[in-house]
Amino acid sequence: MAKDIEISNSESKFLLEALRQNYRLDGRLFDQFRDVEVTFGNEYGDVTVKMGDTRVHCRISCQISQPYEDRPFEGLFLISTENSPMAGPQFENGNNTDEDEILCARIIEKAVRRSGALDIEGLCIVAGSKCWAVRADVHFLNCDGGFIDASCIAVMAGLIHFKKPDITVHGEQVIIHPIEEREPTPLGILHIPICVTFSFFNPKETEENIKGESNEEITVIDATLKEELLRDGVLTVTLNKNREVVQVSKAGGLPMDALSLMSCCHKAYSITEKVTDQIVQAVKEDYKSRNKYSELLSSENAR
Amino acid sequence: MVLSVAEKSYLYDSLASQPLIRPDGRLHTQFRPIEIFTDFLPSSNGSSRIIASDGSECIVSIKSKVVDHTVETDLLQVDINIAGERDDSMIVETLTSLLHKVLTSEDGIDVKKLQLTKKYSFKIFVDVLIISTYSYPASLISMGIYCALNSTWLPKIISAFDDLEVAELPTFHDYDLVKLDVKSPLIFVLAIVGDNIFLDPASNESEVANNGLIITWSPQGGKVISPVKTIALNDTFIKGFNPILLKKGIKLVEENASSVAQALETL
Amino acid sequence: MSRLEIYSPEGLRLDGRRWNELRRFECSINTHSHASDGSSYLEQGNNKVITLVKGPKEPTLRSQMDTEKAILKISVNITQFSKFERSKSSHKNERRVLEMQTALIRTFEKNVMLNIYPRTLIDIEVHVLQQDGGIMGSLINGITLALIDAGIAMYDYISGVSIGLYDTTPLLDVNSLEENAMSSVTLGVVGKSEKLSLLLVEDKIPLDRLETVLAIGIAGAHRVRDLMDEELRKHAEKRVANASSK
Amino acid sequence: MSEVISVVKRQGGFQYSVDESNIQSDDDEDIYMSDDGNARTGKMDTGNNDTESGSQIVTPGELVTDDPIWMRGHGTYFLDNMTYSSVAGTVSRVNRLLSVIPLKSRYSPETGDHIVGRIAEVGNKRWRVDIGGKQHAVLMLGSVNLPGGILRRKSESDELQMRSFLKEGDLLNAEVQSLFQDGSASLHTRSLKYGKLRNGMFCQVPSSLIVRAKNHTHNLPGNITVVLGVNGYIWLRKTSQMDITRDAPPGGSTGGGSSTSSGQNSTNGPTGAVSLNPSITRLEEESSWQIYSDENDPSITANIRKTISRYANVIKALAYCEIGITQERIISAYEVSMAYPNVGSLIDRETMESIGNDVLNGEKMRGNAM
Amino acid sequence: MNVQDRRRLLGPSAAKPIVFTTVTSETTKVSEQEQQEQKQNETAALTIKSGVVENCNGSTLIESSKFSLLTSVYGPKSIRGSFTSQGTITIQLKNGVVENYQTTELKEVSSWLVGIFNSVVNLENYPKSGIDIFVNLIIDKQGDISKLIPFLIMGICLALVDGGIEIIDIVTGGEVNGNVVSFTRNGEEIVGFWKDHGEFDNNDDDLMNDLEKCKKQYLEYKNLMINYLLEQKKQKDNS
Repeated sequence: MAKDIEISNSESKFLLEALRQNYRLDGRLFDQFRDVEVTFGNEYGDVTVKMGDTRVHCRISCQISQPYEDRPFEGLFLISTENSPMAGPQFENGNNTDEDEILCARIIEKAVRRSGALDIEGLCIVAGSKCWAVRADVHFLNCDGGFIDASCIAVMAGLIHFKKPDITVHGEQVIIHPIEEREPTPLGILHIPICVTFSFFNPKETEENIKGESNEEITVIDATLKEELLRDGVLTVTLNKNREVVQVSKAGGLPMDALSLMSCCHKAYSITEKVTDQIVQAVKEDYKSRNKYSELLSSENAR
Repeated sequence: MVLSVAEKSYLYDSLASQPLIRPDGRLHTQFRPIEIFTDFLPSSNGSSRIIASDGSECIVSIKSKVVDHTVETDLLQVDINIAGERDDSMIVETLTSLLHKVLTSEDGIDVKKLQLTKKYSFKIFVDVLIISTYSYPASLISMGIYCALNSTWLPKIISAFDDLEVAELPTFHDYDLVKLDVKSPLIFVLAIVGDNIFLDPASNESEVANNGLIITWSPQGGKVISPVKTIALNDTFIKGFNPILLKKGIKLVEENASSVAQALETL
Repeated sequence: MSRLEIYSPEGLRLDGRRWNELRRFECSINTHSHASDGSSYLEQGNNKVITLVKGPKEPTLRSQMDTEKAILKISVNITQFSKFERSKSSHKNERRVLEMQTALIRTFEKNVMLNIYPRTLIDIEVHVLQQDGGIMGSLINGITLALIDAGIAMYDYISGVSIGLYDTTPLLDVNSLEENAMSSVTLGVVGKSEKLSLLLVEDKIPLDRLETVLAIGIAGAHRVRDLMDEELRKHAEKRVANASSK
Repeated sequence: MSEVISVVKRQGGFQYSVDESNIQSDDDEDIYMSDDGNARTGKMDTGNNDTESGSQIVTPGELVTDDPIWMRGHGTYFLDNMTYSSVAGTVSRVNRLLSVIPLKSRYSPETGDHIVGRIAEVGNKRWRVDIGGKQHAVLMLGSVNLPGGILRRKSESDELQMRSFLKEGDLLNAEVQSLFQDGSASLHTRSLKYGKLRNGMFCQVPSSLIVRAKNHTHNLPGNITVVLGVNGYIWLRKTSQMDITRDAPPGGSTGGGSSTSSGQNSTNGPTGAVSLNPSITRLEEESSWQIYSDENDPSITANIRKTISRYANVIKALAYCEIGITQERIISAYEVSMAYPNVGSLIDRETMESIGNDVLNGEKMRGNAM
Repeated sequence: MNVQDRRRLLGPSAAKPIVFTTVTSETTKVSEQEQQEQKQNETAALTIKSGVVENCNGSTLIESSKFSLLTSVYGPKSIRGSFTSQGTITIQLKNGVVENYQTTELKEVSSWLVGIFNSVVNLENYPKSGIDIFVNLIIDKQGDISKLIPFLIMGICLALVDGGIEIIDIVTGGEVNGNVVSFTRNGEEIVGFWKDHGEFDNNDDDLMNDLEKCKKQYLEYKNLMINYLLEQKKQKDNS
């Protein structure tokens, strides 16, 4: 991902040799996903996701807008992924044409937006003239690899957590009720896609990779920044709990045996299940903590 | 192309001598040979590919769309794409502007032939893709467009001509097509070296030209039409020229243009 | 809108193919010998692609120089007239196109022996004259052919093909009607191996069906490789005969 | 057909366009002498080294052999005992060296090559020269003769006025002195037959059509001299006094053909450079600023210019027909072309093809003169 | 390693010429030319002023009742990249408040103008340098670029003079019936010809007549420019 930060020869040799002997620098197993920590801010749809040293922040917001002419019954949904030098010295401000950044943005786009994770028809207010425009702004706060996976979790957690203000429609007139006045409504989430990224390393010569039968390429899940810098290939699989492949992206890189790629997909599924449950749980708990006084209130009233 | 000083002076002396000697021995009226084939893009209404002997190559696609000509007056649109050049580069925009003027010139394409009904017309989209070019490509492009339009077939209308009262779009025959019968103007590029003026300068000839002329010729009525303008073929040798050469150049085109058009017709 | 029958009960597709049949595949190399070091023209169904390889050559910019290996640059030009409906934009700098270029560069970076051409630039231009589905595969095939024509050393062929999944039936080498109607998978396969250099899935597909789709895709890609190989050999024989007669 | 323009309908659309009628099948005939017995002379003579393997065509990724005895050369890679091809081309086996020669590729320089190049960049104490290869070649300030005689020392002022010797765009002929690790070439012009080119015109053909020979400068009928750069860059010029000196005794090419080539080998240096043995006075004269002049000989007549154009066109015709280019063939094509009084008519495809055929037929009629 | 520092101070890359809304005061009214056989009073009340923009090397403002053109010249200044044996001219035309022309057309005109000035400016004296010219079409009531071109040339030419850039001759042009002709050497040589529309009569004499008329205009404008320059010189000498 980074062009400017380079890894010293001896360090890269060490890391690759360690991989050959089945060790990772942070002691994880090859197929171990880092622990995901999801925390919510004060407002709905304000999420910070932590995976190791990687931190991604996502903020969901909405406003009323006009739908596209050719799609009058659909609301708008936009994901913006923004890199800033805050995440690491390798990122430039305002330069979004870097190869990796484009791939990253496109994968999240395909995983969440194109796959219809958000019910955009439910965002329609008045067909053809008014609809909700939902925006997910992803900010990378600290980079230690796995941006795609973390961003996807952040966006999905944000969407699930987010609530938009309630509205009343009178013909063409729309009244927006501030969330202090009326209980806001959650967005319609149709499925929860989870991205899992695999990194490939070639421990041998290229000739072995192309012509050999051994399939000794090393596969590592959820690489850290250093591993990302040294990897020969990458695969991002997006799945949901319904055993649906939402998106797969192996845009070149080290050629890999089809069966190994299949086994990656299956590994990704078990991680998907786990992470999905974790997100849903985290949202539930956050709602609960927000409502802890309302329970008190209601119990008083009951008396 | 960067040439050495000695090369340039050799070329200049040859081209400025009386009579002129061109580096490939051509006459002053002689074009380099070209190869053309047409009608190879089934999803376009017309297409052509033209290859010059120096490897310059240009592909033209003609597409059409039914528009309300009372609203949209510009029935011809040209877009030029040169491999390796940005869309807003000088050469692309200059050529686009020139080609648009050539195609929409009063004596250029007969726009009446695009009319379907009292209300609707075909709008023609001319897309030019230049794969490679070594000398100023205007001439090659105009020949490409000429051949592409010559191979253009449009859907046959079956609804009535008078539709001012009718609210519907014109309807077309399911598979019958009609050949588009328009002839687009041809552009001629001429180079001036000393007191000589000649057609179709190659890249090395362009490098030493004192000036250049772009002359448009319409097959309709077979005459020179506007735009006509000077063109700087290089930025080192360029200088003023005797006004008589302008007249000479126009005459040269008047005398030779019809045989170029004929040659393109024989395909 | 009348629903087209993508796959008839008799097992025929819209264009009359069976599920495991490729589209018409025609290619030729050395089509633009003046303008490039290697070139190809490919027709895969109604996809028509011109590829030009320029280089290995001296880079024009210092930033395009690597002392260890050649720099590979690929630019994809999807012409405005390439689809049935003419598109309004010229597609340059569109994210989708940039993504394609990146994926292609990363595919060929691992296959071309860049290390034997240090300090040079290999500049590839692809022009899509017409597209009718599965364009990524056609781009891969076109580039493979043009690179071979340029005499640039590479480990093996890479052949590309797209496979759709209609209900439970995989359909090999989808055209645009099929591509729009169902999910599809694009593969870039190395030589006659089962190794995938490129694997792209952009729409939902059941996890448990993926393996069959890959299997039929790999078989299709091998067939594409053979077709390319056939053409190359034909061309090579012609040239060798031509040369030795003189 | 129109006098003004020749328009041809492209046959076969996008197909590779070599007219099959050119192919005159006689596989055994090979007019090239591979004087060094090495595969590096390019594709033209692969059949020469090993008739058995000469026509074996391989494509990338294909197994060439599983015999570990072979040393792996260019165009191959290996895993364990298996040797695979990395290009599409013909297999060449020379002694123990196995390599695959691609059907076409850019010019790759070799020590001793006589090339024609164009200055691309003036750098620090060196020029970078475009020689049509994968990389620019380097010409060091120390590898050229400077005005003021061979024994002159280079000074700092020379470094500052490099552009007054050779500048961007200038053409020169030179010899490849050595190769760098990465395959790029270092040139030198320290011989009177090398240096800046004047009095003529440049043309270019694929480098595979030029066969490495002992001599690459030939005097042609009509008072013209041609410099056939091994890299496919060609310079045609009016024959100078020096060219005449060089060619007496007449230089033949080693490429065979009918011309006599006797009594020449003795004057050849190890790199193929012809030693001229010029008098000291000549040397001084030639080493003056004159050698970097941009002025052409003022006495180039219209006839000379026409002849140069004719030669340029017949060379292009030979290249169009993919015929290897040698002195004999240029002369024979030139003679054939005399049937067309108008030099400009030689650029038509049909004419080029007919010239190519006539040249080949003429060779056949004369029989194998070698 | 090459240790020489070849960088120069180039000024902000995005520097733009200042646009004046009105320049009413202190304009030097150069000539109220005798309006003898002038059908249209085009040259009438043509005002020229040089040195109007401070932060460029040369500038002119040319105004009449129909248009107002501001030309500024930056350079010669060092260019980046490889060596060039002569200077490189770029010209950019900009629409004023009313966007009369398409950008493609403006680019076509500018590349045509570059051709003219390549033949007029003594470029050999400016190796590895760039001369950047910006023309702002502040006001243009005609909407026909052909009618404007002679004054574009005039403006650029005077701005180059103002910037102290060497030119081999005063260049300007005339426009008759859509034929725009730019001359040098007292009308003996054409350096630019432009005709976008209008009839192109087969009758040669018409073209030659128009050329003659353009030449007349050219000579007139040229005199105007020379007079202005002399006047300016005089003023400078006085102060």
